[in-house]
Amino acid sequence: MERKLDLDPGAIARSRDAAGNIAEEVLRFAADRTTVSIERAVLRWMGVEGGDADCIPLVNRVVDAAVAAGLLEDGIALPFAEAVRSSGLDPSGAARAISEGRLALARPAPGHEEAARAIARDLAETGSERIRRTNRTRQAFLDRLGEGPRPLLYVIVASGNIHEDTVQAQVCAKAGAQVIAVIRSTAQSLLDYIPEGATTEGYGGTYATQANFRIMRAALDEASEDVGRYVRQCNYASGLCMPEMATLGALERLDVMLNDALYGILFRDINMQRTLTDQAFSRRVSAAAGILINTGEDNYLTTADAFESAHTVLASELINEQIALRCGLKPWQLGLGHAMQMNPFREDMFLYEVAQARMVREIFPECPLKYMPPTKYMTGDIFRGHVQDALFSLASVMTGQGIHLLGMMTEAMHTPHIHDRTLALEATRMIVTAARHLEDEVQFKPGGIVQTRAREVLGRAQGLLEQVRDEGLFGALANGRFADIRRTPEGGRGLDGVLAKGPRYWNPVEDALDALLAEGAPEVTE
Amino acid sequence: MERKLDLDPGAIARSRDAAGNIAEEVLRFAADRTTVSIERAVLRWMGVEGGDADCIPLVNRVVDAAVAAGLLEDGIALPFAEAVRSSGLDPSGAARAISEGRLALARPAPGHEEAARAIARDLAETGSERIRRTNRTRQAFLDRLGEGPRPLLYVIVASGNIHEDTVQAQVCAKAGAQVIAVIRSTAQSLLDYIPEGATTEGYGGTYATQANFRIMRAALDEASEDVGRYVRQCNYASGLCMPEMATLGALERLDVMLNDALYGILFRDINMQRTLTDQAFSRRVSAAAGILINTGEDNYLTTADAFESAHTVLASELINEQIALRCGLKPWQLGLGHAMQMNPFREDMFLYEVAQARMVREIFPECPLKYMPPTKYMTGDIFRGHVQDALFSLASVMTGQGIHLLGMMTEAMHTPHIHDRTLALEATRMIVTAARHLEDEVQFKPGGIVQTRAREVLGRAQGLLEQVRDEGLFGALANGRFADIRRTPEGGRGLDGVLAKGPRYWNPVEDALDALLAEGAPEVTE
Amino acid sequence: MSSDNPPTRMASGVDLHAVRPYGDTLSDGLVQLSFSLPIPPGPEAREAARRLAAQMGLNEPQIYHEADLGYGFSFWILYGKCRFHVDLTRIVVPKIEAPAMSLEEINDLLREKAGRRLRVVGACSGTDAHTVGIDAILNMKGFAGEYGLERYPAFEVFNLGSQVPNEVLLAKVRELKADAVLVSQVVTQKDVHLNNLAEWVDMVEADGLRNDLLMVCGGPRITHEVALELGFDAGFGTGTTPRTVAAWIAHEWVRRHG
Amino acid sequence: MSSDNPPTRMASGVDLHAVRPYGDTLSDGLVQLSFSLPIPPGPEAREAARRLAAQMGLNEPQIYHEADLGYGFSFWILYGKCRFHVDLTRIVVPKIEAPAMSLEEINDLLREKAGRRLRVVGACSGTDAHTVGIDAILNMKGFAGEYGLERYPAFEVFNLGSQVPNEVLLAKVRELKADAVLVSQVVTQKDVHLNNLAEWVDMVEADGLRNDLLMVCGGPRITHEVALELGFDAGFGTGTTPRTVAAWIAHEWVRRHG
Ligand code: B12
Ligand code: B12
Ligand SMILES: Cc1ncc(COP(=O)(O)O)c(C=O)c1O
Ligand SMILES: Cc1ncc(COP(=O)(O)O)c(C=O)c1O
Repeated sequence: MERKLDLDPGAIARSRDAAGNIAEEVLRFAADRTTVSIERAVLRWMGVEGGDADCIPLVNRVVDAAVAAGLLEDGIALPFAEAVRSSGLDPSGAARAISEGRLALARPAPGHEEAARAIARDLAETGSERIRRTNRTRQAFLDRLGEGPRPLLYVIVASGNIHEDTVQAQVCAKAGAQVIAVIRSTAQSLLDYIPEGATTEGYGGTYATQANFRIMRAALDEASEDVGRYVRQCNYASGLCMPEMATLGALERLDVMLNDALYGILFRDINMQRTLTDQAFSRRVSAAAGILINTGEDNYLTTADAFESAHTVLASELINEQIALRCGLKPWQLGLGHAMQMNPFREDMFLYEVAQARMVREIFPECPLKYMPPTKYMTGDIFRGHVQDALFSLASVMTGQGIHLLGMMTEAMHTPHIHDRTLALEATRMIVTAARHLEDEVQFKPGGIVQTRAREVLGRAQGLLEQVRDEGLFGALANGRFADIRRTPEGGRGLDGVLAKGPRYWNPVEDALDALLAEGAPEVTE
Repeated sequence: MERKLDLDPGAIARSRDAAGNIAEEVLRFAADRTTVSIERAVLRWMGVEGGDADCIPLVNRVVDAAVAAGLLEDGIALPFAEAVRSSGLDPSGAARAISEGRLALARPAPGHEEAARAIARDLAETGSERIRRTNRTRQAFLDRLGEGPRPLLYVIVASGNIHEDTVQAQVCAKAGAQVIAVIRSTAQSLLDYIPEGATTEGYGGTYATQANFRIMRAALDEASEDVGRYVRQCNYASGLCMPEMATLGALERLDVMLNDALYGILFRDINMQRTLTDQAFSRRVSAAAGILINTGEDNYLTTADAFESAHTVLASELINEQIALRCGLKPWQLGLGHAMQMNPFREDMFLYEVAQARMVREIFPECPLKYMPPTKYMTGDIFRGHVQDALFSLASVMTGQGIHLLGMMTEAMHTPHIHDRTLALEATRMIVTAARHLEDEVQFKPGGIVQTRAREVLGRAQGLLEQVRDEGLFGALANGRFADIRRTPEGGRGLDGVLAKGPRYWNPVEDALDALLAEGAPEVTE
Repeated sequence: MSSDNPPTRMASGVDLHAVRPYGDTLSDGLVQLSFSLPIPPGPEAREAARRLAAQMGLNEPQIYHEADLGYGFSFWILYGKCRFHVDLTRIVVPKIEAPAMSLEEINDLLREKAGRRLRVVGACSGTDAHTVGIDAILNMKGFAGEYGLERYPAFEVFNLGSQVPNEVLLAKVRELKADAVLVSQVVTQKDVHLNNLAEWVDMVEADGLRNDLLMVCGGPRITHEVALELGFDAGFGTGTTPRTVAAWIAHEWVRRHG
Repeated sequence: MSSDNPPTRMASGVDLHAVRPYGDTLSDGLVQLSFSLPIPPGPEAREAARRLAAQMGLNEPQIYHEADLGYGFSFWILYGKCRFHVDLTRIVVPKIEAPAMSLEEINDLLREKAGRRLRVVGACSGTDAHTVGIDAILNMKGFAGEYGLERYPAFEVFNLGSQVPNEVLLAKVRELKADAVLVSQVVTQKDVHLNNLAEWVDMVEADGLRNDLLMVCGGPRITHEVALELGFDAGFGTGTTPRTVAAWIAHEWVRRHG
């Protein structure tokens, strides 16, 4: 990566160092804990699918039963495996039996413990095998079809109805989209369960369910063949069910997952202990499944000012990077988020935005990054909005971004109409082509506005990281260091789902993850 | 002007040299000739206004009478002054009398010749005085209000109805326009007279008439006060009445005039002898009146390919510059035309366009230049079009253009609707602000795509100019060197209006122009 | 046109009894239109697009752009001359009735008439997490250069934040003895905001609190008219500034209790 | 939908008897609209804009953008749900009848059936100077990768260039004994193209030449239907390529004379 900004390598190293310390503290905290959602994810990994008569997922029924029986602090795997062993049922059958009260959860009697553990390990291995297969399928698609040039063009669908979403996703694929994200319904991240089945009624998005994942995957596989290019599927490993979402993503061949505890803490008021613990597990799952994750720093600039707070984005990205690497994710899997969110009428804002975008690029040269379009200053003036998005596209190609989320001219109005995305994709493709080698061609005046701005932001990020290291991440969040929002360690939703691991805690899926990660996650390449 | 392209100064000098030779030959040709329109312009300068009962302009009636009487080759001034002298009427009265057959045109008898010449000189001086006054009024406006930063934002109005045009012009002024051009009705440039009075029925534009000039001037003066900024008025000194248009522009305080014989030859099939002769006179008028002229090289790229033919634009600009300077125009008065007309889907087209735009800027550092938006590849897709125009605006501010003609998203459809211009102005102002110092900030990779392209175009322009010098401009036009269009010296409209000057040719307006130019044209500054 | 919104200037020649869209000539009726159709492009689809435009009252509908979106969909951009007009002189619009007052005037008015701080509860209710709008009205920092209600000594503000279920909101309103409740709704897909707001009004009425409360809602798709229809006392849309809301609350409270 | 333009694929669930605009849900009817009004913005103007949209058949018209253009004008962007639909099964569109033929096939056909070169006269008529379109059809170089008619041995082409008055064109057509006349019209403001084309047809008919001539027109605002209405034999719009025109001339000439 050509160094165009004359950034101080020492400042980068010191910032990364501080972020590393912060990450370690967070992961130490998480290592001692488990959550209801992690344990449900373990069950999903081990093959439990489906819901009860009231559509409550079986994994919830089982984990609730374990909580009621005081068993969860030692992990769900062993009591559940014992239930499978004793009943002779398959995992879903056993789970159903438990949920219907026909089968009780209990620690295995000493004589059965080894057999139960073996079953648990087998089931975990079945999950691993499924994930290995999924990874191979993806790799085969990429080998055969490729996925087109960078930046990857990323659009969202969000009709609320999975069947409308698939149509629209295919239309996007034809127009050039390379990543299709299905936005979730407004309420979903606060649900402590994943709904079951194909859904047609969401608000501001479509429920993420295992069935919906499959339906969309099939539609995108079909579109991939039509357009001769593998089209990636994206969803959210966030909210109260983060670990389960990551697991479903791994099983159902999602390619990209938004995954960022900080987003949930700040923007969904999810308890930080809960979601940081969930995140550690989730990231290991994504690491093993060759899933690219996206972080949510772009969101900070929707509440805080993009000029004043640019350094908070960088600081958070470094923390996210350090956590992710320690969870086994590789740099190519880190779609760290940032965004072009300055007031478009601010003098020289284009220069500042270019400075910031290029700065992130140079600080994370091996990460694809996820560059988010203007949303905050978009208005009902669709014509002006289309131009704001054009400037964004130009900034993106000029600074060599890896993942380019398309701006919609109707951003301030509604989740996109079918042609909104096509128009956005056409405009972006035109700009990206017209300015193909602009990144290579353009240099910035030494000591000019761009270089100065980049250096300033880096300097402030370093300062902030050193402060956060001192306060601890929990303290920093309580002090409103990010997005101008304050959250306390005990506040927010989901704290009751966090458990300190008991002395006998055992989780074979963790071991399976270790094994998968030791095999080396597949490098997803063309 | 910072040199960002590493252009070869020798190549520039040699090109300018060849252009100078070409210009001299053209001006030598013109110096020996007059045209019906030049002579009508002389009458207008001398104060003749109005039309006959059939709305035929009196200046046409008088010149036609002179032609019929075999008097024109010696110039209209003397016989006309004699008519004024003998009748005791004012210029318009005398012209009316001539047109009604009540007064004959004739050479003055020897005894009256001096008196007639004195009258002619007086009338010419009255014209000069009016132009001096007009120049002072403009300068007073600029001193008091200024006209805002460069690039000057330039829009067209073209409803066909002068009264709708004024409303729309004022709306543009509010939205930030700094130059308002009234496009002429499709048929007008082929008319060998200027219609009379306020007009409400034009096609693709509004007739340019003296009354319409005044009506628009009043509306723009009002708007200038409203917005606290002097708003320039623009029209066309082109077509068969080029010299008269230039004269009316000078008298009615137009600030900018499109004036380019090559445009008329190539795109209106006007005879080259006629219009190059007309142009020499017209440019002297504009020079004296502090009018900024715009040339029409941008049009070449509507018929020829913008990548292949970029050098023809540069070559023609150098010829136009050399002719203009020799007619007394100062560099600040030369809004040489160029345009962004490449296929928007061509890879790296933005880089090529930036190269070309910057190249022109560096070759004509003191000229404001007139940068024209994409028109050729605009389609009915207004959303895409708006983005093409955004790229254009960015190229403009990135390369430091002086006059920026606004692209309209509805370019492929209709002359602009009232909000089309406001939307374009708002988008452009946003971009120009957001990228205010981009020109200063950006440097191009040495030997990269941009520099290489610029040097290539300059090289080819030099080659073409040397070829045109050898062929002569007439020959080059016959050989289709510009815009892929061939025109012969005898072809096209208006040749019958060209006369070799007689041995006794006399034109006091030429002397008045010499005097005005010797005084020094007012430098129009804030 | 009612007199409290005098036009800065009227275009000349306009017949206010028959106002029509304007392209470049008075009353030419020109409008631009775009939409997608769930049919592929082609001559018949073209005719279908034109007929739709014709049904919408466009004379001489012109198709300027036709695009194949793929998978059986097409996109259309049209222009035409709208044959309808509106009689502006007959339009009467309900408006928020509150004089423009400064921060000081509002405080003074309430100090005099109420003699205590009004208790204002705000929330982004239901599943909506878009707090920027309600924060803009309530937070000290304010919006567009105006301080928010927290800055007014006359108000005691309780900002409950995002995703507040109506039940929780109602309990809080009771507990805090609110004088005014400000509810924000930003997500509007499938009219989720209308349903949520209607439910809120029903709950407050069922609870017998309606008469003691100034009920306000806001958000980018809210208009005063919509708010009135839903049973609120006032509604505020895009671009609302805190002072407008403060003035309305003060004025309306005084009108009711003063 | 007539069969010679089969959709590549139909979206599922679409009722061809009632096709409606599509935003993000089948039959939601969503359309986008923009226009200016010759009145300043404000609550009454807002209501006027909404009423216009309602008259145009938009349910729940939403104003998303309202701008003051100044000098008494305002600009509006709206979305709404169109309550109209179109019965696609009842649409029958007149189409240019000509098989797709290659350059060679066209030449072969005419060599066999006409035994001579057809004389084709082209012009950009009236005051129109936009020759790029007619040149694209006639010039050797052609358009969009296809050669123009000059390249066809089967045609003898006379391109008269721009701004050719109808009188001059008629004289030329007589003089050259043209088999086909191709007229281009690009400027369309105030329907100048329609007037000019109608005049042309009248002149040709008055002159008694009509039956000997294939009369063709083209330009960005020309459709085959408009051309037929004006009395031409065919009309070609945006994106026409030379081969389509050549094929039509050959096919039609043979149909009449063969
Ligand atoms: C910022 C933002 C977010 C942030 C919110 C952060 C936060 N803490 O508020 C984040 C990133 C979290 C977010 C998330 C989502 N968002 Co969001 N978001 C936006 C965005 C970009 C800006 C909104 C904003 O802040 N506007 C600025 C404020 C000042 O304006 P305002 O809200 O209109 O408020 C003013 C007035 O309306 C009024 N007002 C507002 N409320 C009230 C209340 C009262 C009482 C009064 C008097 C006045 C008043 O006064 C304010 C000042 O003038 C918009 C797009 C856009 N440009 O509008 C999308 C948008 C609102 N989001 C949208 C969606 C769908 C979502 C998600 C649901 C997506 C998903 N499925 O994950 C999520 C989930 C959020 C949820 N559960 O509600 C959609 C809504 C579509 C629709 N119409 O239904 C939008 C329009 C984007 C889009 N085109 O898809 N979003
Ligand atoms: C190039 C151009 C010019 C050039 C023309 C050069 C030349 N020698 O042709 C110049 C610079 C001279 C010019 C001048 C003017 N122009 Co002009 N010009 C354009 C422009 C940018 C492109 C037109 C073009 O070349 N299109 C490409 C060709 C290939 O497309 P086409 O013409 O549609 O042709 C295709 C089909 O329609 C069809 N076809 C066309 N004709 C025929 C004929 C037959 C028989 C057949 C079978 C098919 C056929 O086949 C072609 C190939 O597919 C358009 C804007 C735009 N982007 O469309 C404005 C535009 C057409 N011009 C316009 C105007 C107003 C003018 C002027 C009148 C302005 C003025 N008052 O000075 C002048 C005067 C010209 C005149 N008297 O006609 C307006 C017309 C508005 C309207 N709808 O009435 C436009 C739309 C710009 C605008 N928005 O204002 N122009
Ligand atoms: C990192 C991240 N996670 C999650 C979400 C979406 O929120 P949820 O799906 O939890 O409602 C976003 C929203 O853009 C995000 O940026
Ligand atoms: C230099 C120049 N002169 C004249 C015109 C307009 O032509 P006319 O007014 O002669 O019809 C143009 C058109 O853009 C032009 O560029």
